[in-house]
Amino acid sequence: MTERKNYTASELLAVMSGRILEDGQIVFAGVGIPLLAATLAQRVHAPGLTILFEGGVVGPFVVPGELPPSTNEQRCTRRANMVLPITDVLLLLQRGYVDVGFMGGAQIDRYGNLNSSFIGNPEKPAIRLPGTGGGNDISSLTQMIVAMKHEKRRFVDAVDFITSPGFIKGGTSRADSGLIAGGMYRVVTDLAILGFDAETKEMQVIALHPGVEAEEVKDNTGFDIAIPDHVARTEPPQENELAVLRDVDPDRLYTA
Amino acid sequence: MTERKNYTASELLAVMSGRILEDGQIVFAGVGIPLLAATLAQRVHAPGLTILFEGGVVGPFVVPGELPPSTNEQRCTRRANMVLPITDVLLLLQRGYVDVGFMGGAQIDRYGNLNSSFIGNPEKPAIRLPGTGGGNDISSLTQMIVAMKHEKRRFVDAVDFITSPGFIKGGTSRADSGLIAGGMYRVVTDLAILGFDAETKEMQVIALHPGVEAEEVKDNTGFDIAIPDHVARTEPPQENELAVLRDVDPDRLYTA
Amino acid sequence: MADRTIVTPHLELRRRTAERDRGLREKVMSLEEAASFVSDGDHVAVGGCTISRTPTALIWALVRAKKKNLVISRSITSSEGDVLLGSGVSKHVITSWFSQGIVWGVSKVMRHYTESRKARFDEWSHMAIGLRYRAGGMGIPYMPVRSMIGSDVNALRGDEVKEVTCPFTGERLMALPALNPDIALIHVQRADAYGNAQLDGLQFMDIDIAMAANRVILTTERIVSNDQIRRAPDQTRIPFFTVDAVVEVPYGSAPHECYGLYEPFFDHMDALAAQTKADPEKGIKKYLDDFYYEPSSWSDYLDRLGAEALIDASRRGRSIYND
Amino acid sequence: MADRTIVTPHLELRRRTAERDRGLREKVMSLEEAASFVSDGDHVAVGGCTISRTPTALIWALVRAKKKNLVISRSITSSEGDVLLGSGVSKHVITSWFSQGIVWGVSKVMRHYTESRKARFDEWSHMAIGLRYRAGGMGIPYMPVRSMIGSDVNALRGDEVKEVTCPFTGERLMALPALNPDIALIHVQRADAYGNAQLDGLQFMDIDIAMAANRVILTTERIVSNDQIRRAPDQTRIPFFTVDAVVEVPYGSAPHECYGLYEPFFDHMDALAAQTKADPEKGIKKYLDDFYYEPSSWSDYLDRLGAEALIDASRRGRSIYND
Repeated sequence: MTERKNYTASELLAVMSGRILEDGQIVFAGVGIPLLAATLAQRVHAPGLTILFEGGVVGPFVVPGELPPSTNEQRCTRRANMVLPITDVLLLLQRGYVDVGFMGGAQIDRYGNLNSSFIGNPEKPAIRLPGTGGGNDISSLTQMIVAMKHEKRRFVDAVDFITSPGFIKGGTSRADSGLIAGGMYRVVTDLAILGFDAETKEMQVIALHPGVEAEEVKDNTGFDIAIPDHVARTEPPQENELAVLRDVDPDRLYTA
Repeated sequence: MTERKNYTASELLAVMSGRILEDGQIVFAGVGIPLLAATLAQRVHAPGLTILFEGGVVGPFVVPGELPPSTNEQRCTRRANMVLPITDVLLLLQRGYVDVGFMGGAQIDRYGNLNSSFIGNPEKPAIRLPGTGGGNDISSLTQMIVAMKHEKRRFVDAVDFITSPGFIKGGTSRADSGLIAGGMYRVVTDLAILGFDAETKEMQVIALHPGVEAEEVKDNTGFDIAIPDHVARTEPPQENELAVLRDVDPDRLYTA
Repeated sequence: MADRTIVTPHLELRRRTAERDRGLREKVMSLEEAASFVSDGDHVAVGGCTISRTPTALIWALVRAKKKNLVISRSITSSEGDVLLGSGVSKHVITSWFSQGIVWGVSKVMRHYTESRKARFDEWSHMAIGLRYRAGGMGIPYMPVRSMIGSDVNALRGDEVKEVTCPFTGERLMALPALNPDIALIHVQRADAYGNAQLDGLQFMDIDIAMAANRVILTTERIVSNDQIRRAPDQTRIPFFTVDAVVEVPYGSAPHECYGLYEPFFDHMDALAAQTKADPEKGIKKYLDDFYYEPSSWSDYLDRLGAEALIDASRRGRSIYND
Repeated sequence: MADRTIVTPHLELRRRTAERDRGLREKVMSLEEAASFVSDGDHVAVGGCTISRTPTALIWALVRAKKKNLVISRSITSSEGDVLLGSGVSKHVITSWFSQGIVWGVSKVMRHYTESRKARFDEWSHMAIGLRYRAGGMGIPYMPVRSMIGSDVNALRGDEVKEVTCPFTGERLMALPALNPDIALIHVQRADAYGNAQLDGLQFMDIDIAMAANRVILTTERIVSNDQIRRAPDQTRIPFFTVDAVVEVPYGSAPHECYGLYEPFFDHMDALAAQTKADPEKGIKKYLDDFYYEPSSWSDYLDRLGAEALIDASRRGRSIYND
């Protein structure tokens, strides 16, 4: 598979994660790749998919070329079914109405914990990041899909700070901590689709994207990651999928 | 004072209780006498008085001749400043925004406890009454004014059932039970204005209405009630007060 | 029945919710089809309050379908409660106040059934009922509250309420158990075919009920397009994914009111009160025969209310917007 | 300062509320008069979210009045947070996310002040902030929640969160402490002279903030008559009795957006981000000089944004209703 790719890494992320979404689901989505992927899913195979935005929006319909820059602005409400206070849209997660939380990630570890708060020691951080936003709530209260670039510095053995809990220390530690619902479901990268071992809750490769070899994933992951010998392969992005992405994001704000 | 009265007992109740309300207060009012009295106060001496209705209404303005039959219907919202869900208007009491709760009473006891649930033993009642509605919340969470007819069967030593707590068993028992705010402030009847002893929390007479003698109050009260030797006297209803009442309730729905 | 009224454990609540089809899909059906979502023994939350926005048509359908042993909850229960007891559909009502309305005095039907212990009337404070639904809608198992303390109302509830201590202030509060009804019946002014509902005027506890319940049946005065809903999404009060059935029922609250559209049918309510005062059991049975069992359809029911009454109630109802 | 962030005991909360003049009265005043309601050291809750319905004009007035040691809380904090740190008005921000906005990357101003420990940024989950305000507005001292468990977000909060057990189900939950700000700053599309506010579109946490705070300063794009409010009382979102000051400030959120009226001033925001990225301290100081200290009035501030930018933002803002 050395043929020239007709899509960017971001488009690959959007297509691969969009395919995981199912018709009829309610998806709590961040802007960027998650929003693009959810919109793609709506237009390709999941017309009954509902998007929720943290700003308080239920079931918006993205207008091509007018992608919102955050989930908390009026553009997010275009052709929405409902607008709610922020706290109430987040409470939908706690009540159990949401099937999937879907966000990007800055740093993730072996057990799917995400860090968006501190690089280095939180007491004296090298970098203070913006923080959790709704990330902690979403990952605490529902099943999660994370879409992110596959880089060694992002895939670490243990995050510096657990902002959004995955499986904490693996095994039953998540439920033991009091988080009785939800958990990390899939991590979608530009190299692979990753899941978590049913028992140990360690991240593992489920499928490799076209043209990607197992070594490439290992090289770009900061911990030992299990890859089955006869690992599955994803289908490359299809023309109709790429066409939708380019229609929705003609300026390539999120897919450059 | 044997002159012929130019007002009914209900009008007397409305006038006397209306006078207790102060400008700028927020009053959680029931229909009937409380609503009439609050409207009277607004038009005579308290233009900045705000009425709240249990159905979720903030600051309505009663249209003469269109008195609402309950606090939960559209007539209650006429010229209101705001409409809220029921739970949220009741939460204003808990938050401390309300100065006075103002309701009628079926049965009251020495410590200002109200019963609107059961006559007789609750396990096998002689009469099942409609219940608390918001009465329990109002009397638990704010200072109370109660307007009711002064009859022996209504003023009892101990109510059969405490629906809306007054001072429970007197003394500090209310606060001891966990009700740290509010409490019974005044009971207004067609005979007198009643208050509560600062220490014992027993009901006592503060003032007698025109033409009423102390004996008449004692005869119509089912427990020993303290009446000061030189008890105060209320001023009779004034023409302007009666005129407002008759304007607001021309059909004498609540003042017959 | 009693176990239907305590707290549903979180994972069980989630399991039930996960099983529901929450996708964007049309769900318009008839009253009879909608009534089939209610199973005997269900906890049914009734929207509206007293004689306002009562889902009368749905109750009418449940009575005609001869449902049994429903546990009914409502903020304040009016004549629809008398109908539910008199028809045998329910023997257990959870509410804060139960009578047709203040102006009609204490309901003889309620008295007849509760005093004879043919039916149970569990009394909670009005805010307690509301906060129980709200906790249920928020996905928490209890809500701390400062009322229903010190009175006999909480004493009578026994283990259904618990005292808790604030871990920050040490204050004593009451814990109210979350209430997640099996099904909610709600009547609104307008909704789309997916179940997005927009309410005018008084909202009562309907939004919390919708969020808390495991199913929602919506009746609506009219079904509007989804496009109309999407042009004013900040007016939507109940989101489609909580709703399982949408039924268009004009005058669906009659003889009670529907804000901005019709006021209560006072003459009808007066006659009902007089009839049940004279003889609670016979009075309500005759009412059920005349208005619930005999009509061939909802339109036939409205015929029995009469065109003059419909016009008068509508004139009064719309007058709220005459200013 | 720290004691400003824990739970106010109920009787103290009530005492403060009882002292407020909650009567129906006019309270229209200037930005400068309104800013005088804020005392040094106050906990100030900021309405809106990120770059939407931010009470920019009030923050502008606070900066110009050289307030000190304000503790700031907000759902999500954007460039107004950089302004509050850079001006020295605040050294303590309580929020769930702090940067100008995703598209502008991590704020260098936030990083500069927090990494050097010149300022404190207390991180809570977004829902936790919201539920803290909500508990405050409900008059309860804590709210049970199922998030902020198991992560380092709660671990870092130490004694500010407590584990509780549900007395009904035995489930473990986190107790979030109620937050009752000393004062809330809220910008709305329209309000009357008494402070009845009607919001269009996204509400964010503004209603809970208004109910929770001990004072509310409202800025509004326009002041409408109380008659207009009373014709649609179901559109009122903030009741007058929570409000202490009303100021009419057109474009009061600029350069952020105000739903239905104007979108963010993106070019202005781009320039601010570029300027603070190059040198956080100097960049924000220059911004403060240019837009906060030098303008002679709010109109002068708007002049500096420029008519073309005002018209462009308005065209985009109103387009939400073009469908």
